Amino acid sequence: MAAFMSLRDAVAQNLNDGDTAAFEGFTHLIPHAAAHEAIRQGFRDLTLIRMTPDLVYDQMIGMGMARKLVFSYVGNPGVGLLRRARDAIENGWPNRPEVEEHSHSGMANAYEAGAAGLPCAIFRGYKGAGLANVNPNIKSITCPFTGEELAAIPSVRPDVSFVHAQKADKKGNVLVEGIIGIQKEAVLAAKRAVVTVEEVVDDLDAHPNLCVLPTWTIDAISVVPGGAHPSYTHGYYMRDNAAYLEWDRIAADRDTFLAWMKENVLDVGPEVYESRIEKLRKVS
Amino acid sequence: MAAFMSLRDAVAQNLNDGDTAAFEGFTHLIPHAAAHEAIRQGFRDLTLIRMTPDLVYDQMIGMGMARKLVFSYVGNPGVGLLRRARDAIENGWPNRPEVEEHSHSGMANAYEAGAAGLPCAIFRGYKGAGLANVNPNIKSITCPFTGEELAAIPSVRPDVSFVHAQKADKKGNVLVEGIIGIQKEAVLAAKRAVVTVEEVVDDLDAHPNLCVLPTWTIDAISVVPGGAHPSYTHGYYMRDNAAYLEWDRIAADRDTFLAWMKENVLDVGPEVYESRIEKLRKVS
Amino acid sequence: MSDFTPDEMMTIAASRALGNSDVCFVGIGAPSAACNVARLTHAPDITLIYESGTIGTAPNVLPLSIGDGELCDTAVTTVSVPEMFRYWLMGGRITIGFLGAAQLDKFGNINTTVIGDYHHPKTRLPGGGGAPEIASSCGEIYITMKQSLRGMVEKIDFFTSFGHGDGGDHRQRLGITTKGPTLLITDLAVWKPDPATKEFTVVSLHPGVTKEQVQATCGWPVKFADTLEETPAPTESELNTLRDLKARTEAAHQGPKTNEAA
Amino acid sequence: MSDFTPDEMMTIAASRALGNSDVCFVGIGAPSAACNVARLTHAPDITLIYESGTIGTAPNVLPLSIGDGELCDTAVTTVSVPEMFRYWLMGGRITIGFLGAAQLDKFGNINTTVIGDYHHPKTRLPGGGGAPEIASSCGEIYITMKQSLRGMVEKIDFFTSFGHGDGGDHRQRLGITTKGPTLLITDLAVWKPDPATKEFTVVSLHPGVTKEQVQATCGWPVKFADTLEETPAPTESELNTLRDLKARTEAAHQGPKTNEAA
Repeated sequence: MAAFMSLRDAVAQNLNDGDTAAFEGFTHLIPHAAAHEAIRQGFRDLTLIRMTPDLVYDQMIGMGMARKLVFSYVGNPGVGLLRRARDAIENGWPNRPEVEEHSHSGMANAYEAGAAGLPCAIFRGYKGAGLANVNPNIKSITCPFTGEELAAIPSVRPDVSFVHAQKADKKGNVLVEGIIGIQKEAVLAAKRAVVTVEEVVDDLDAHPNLCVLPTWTIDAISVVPGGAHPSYTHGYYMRDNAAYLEWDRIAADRDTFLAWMKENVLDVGPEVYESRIEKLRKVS
Repeated sequence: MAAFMSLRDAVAQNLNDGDTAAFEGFTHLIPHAAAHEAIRQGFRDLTLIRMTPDLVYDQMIGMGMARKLVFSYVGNPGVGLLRRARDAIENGWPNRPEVEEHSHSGMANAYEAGAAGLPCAIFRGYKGAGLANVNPNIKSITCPFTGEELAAIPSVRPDVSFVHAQKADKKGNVLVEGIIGIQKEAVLAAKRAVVTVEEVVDDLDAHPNLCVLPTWTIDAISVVPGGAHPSYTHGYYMRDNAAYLEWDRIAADRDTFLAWMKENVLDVGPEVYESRIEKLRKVS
Repeated sequence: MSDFTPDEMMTIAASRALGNSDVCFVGIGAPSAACNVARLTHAPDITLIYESGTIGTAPNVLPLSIGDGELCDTAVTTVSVPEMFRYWLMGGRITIGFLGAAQLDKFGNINTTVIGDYHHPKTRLPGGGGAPEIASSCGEIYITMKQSLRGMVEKIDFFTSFGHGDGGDHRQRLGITTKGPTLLITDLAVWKPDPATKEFTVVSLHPGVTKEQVQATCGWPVKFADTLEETPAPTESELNTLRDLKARTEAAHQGPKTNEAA
Repeated sequence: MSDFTPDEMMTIAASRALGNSDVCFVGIGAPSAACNVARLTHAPDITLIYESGTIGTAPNVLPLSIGDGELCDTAVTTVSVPEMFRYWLMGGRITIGFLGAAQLDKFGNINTTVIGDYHHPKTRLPGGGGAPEIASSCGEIYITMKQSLRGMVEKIDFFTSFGHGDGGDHRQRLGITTKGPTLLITDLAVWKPDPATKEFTVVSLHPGVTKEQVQATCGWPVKFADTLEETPAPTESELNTLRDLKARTEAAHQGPKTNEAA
């Protein structure tokens, strides 16, 4: 059963130095508040898994928390490059994380296989692609019926996954809606799962076929209104596209980055997100 | 784009003697009307794929349409054996269809792999199970990362799939809700897809994460109210459990069966289903 | 309370083996009744999953099939069948799988596929359905069946689902990491596998049942535990809950009369 | 109508290559604009799919990311990312995949991964995202990019996605059954692969563009078709549609001012 607790406790109890951790959300529902709490608690040597590392991992990488990155797109979607990730990979600042790179199809299949308890994902992929030459975790198997060669990669099985979602009911069942991405797979593939939600309601009152994570699949739930900002929560507030554009400037310079992190992450707490989304709330 | 047409035309244009055909619906939404139309049109030499053959395939088998059966549970759910299927397999009446038997997990994975365009499904299954010894289509592959042996079976790729669903919009987008089973996979795995629906509406007005089959994944749509009877359509009418219990008596005897088929299938048309569900409609 | 049938005792004994934190993969028949009696008595928070994709369901009447609408109406969520078998069963999320059997041997191996030769069966049974992977993927397996010489046999005709194979560490040797059958509840007794040999051993006789009755309806020489318990008789509350459930179910399954045979 | 930019010409030329029955896997940037211009002009029934899982979407403004809420709000259905890549992309449901490139060679091979050595990159680019399987699973691939000597190179630094490899039947030899790049639309010209060698060949110059300009901004010796067409200039309707879309988009992306930097 999921336990409701403060974000500070949820992160402290479920993340450890050296863990393999996924903070997931495919553009939508990125768990920024949880990642910032992890930054404040100063974890080190993490293997960070995320399809699209974008801002949240740029920040964690820039703060020196990453020993290894597993990803399929290390960019600021629609804006350009991730400057802290680049600085780490190209120049080793503040350290040089190991890189395991896949395609989106590879990562999606690897999460799916992880949720299914399988050791590997099998799919048609990487044909003629250079990643197969530089990533030793891209292998192949032969279909025993047709002889076709299919790609095989290890499944993703994080020690802990963090996701953001719309809401939980009082028992801790969680509803995810809109662009559901790989929220369900990230939770089910992980040994431990932490969910931040916008609110707690008496009853989810959700259509039976929506994406609901039963309470017994989750370890901890923290209520953090605005906890996805500058990503968004469908039905609650819009994506802060301006912040994504602005990040490009902040991350371009190490000192500017560090100053920004101190002011906006290290010196604040989970209560700030609600104020950040005030102007982004949907008028309904 | 899906074309709206009569059930007679939809079946005539999409099913052929010798085809591999799936009439799917996992207890819910079984396309009885479509199967009965296929019976009336007298197709032969079909390879019939269905996880749970139950009444609809018992009838097709008893009418001598099946050259081969691919399934994972050949029973009348909650009632017992399928007497026409038994008579065919045990006594060759009216013919002795070839049998390819899987587990539910195998069939579900095989449909999933078919929808994904893969030649085979890979999963953890059949460990110690006798089916692996009698079904040459159950093979294995070795995970290239852990060395674990995993089951491999061919994906399901029917020539044509028939499913029943709640409703279509005027463009032919189809909504499936409730126990969605493998309706989506059956349609996406098939070369051609025919859908019967309870009704056509202007706008599905469905939550974005519900199971919707876009019009361009479907070949033909026929409006057949009650078309799942004695199975059910969630939100429209209940399962006719009494009919499932009654079938056990009808199917027990060859002559009773044939007389019942003449009276209730051969001599009627798709318009009868609506009257059969009159007493089963939900009071809302 | 002494006025109960062996069948009722079986279902109630099975229900007692279930707890609030269990996640059960439920089959039809006695398992479904046992799971729902548990839910309606001592384990209100138990999670019941039917292979039709309904997770956390709480039906008011027992479903006739594993896909009745009632299961979806009352579920926490309803997923596709591929997802059910991939994420929930194969993903290792189920603590207890409930299986019945047409034939059972003393090591908990089950046949529901054929009587006779597979390719030329004397009786073609429905087959495994979910059973082969339920048997290997669930944390542990509970089996319920009525005792009979035809059902409890020295050698089953077909291995629909694997229990402990030839006994001992046979599961581990096949690379199966789950516990397999840990409990057999019949209409006469409660059985548990011997820790070493894995042969089912009677640990408790239902009220009024003798060792001789158990042996007379079992096709292998029965082993009894040194200290044999008596299964507590159904309480009034358990029995009322089960009977009410069955009465509601029977009424519902007759359904409204339709104007066609089927 | 002569008052248009090369960038506008590129987007509009790309939009014309799309039809009502196409199912397009849309990337961000020029492809997204082209697909939506097609939808708003001659191909109202085109199906646009973004890799975030939104199928049949019809955004009023162009998304900044592939996962903006607008895409979901207007979609026929929104599926999970694993389903998107398994059933819809790998399942062969997409007729046209749109790709951009940081580096492109004459056989339509694309690099968006690194400049320099992969393990010690001079510039670490975002990487492939969906591109490796878009390139192999979609029926055909359209590429859009602005011409430059840095971008259109003799030899790309990394094969993010496979086009025609070394040309000829290289795709077939790798067991890839789809057509690969069949169209390249730049800010200066329309290119199609030679039927035999698969080398991209200029088939149409945009209005006012010379062969010399095309060659001056391309790092390989350019082949021109024997009969070279002139790309029809954007119509007023096309141009207005594109400009309105961009204006709506720009306004939306600035967003309401928030009281925090990010």
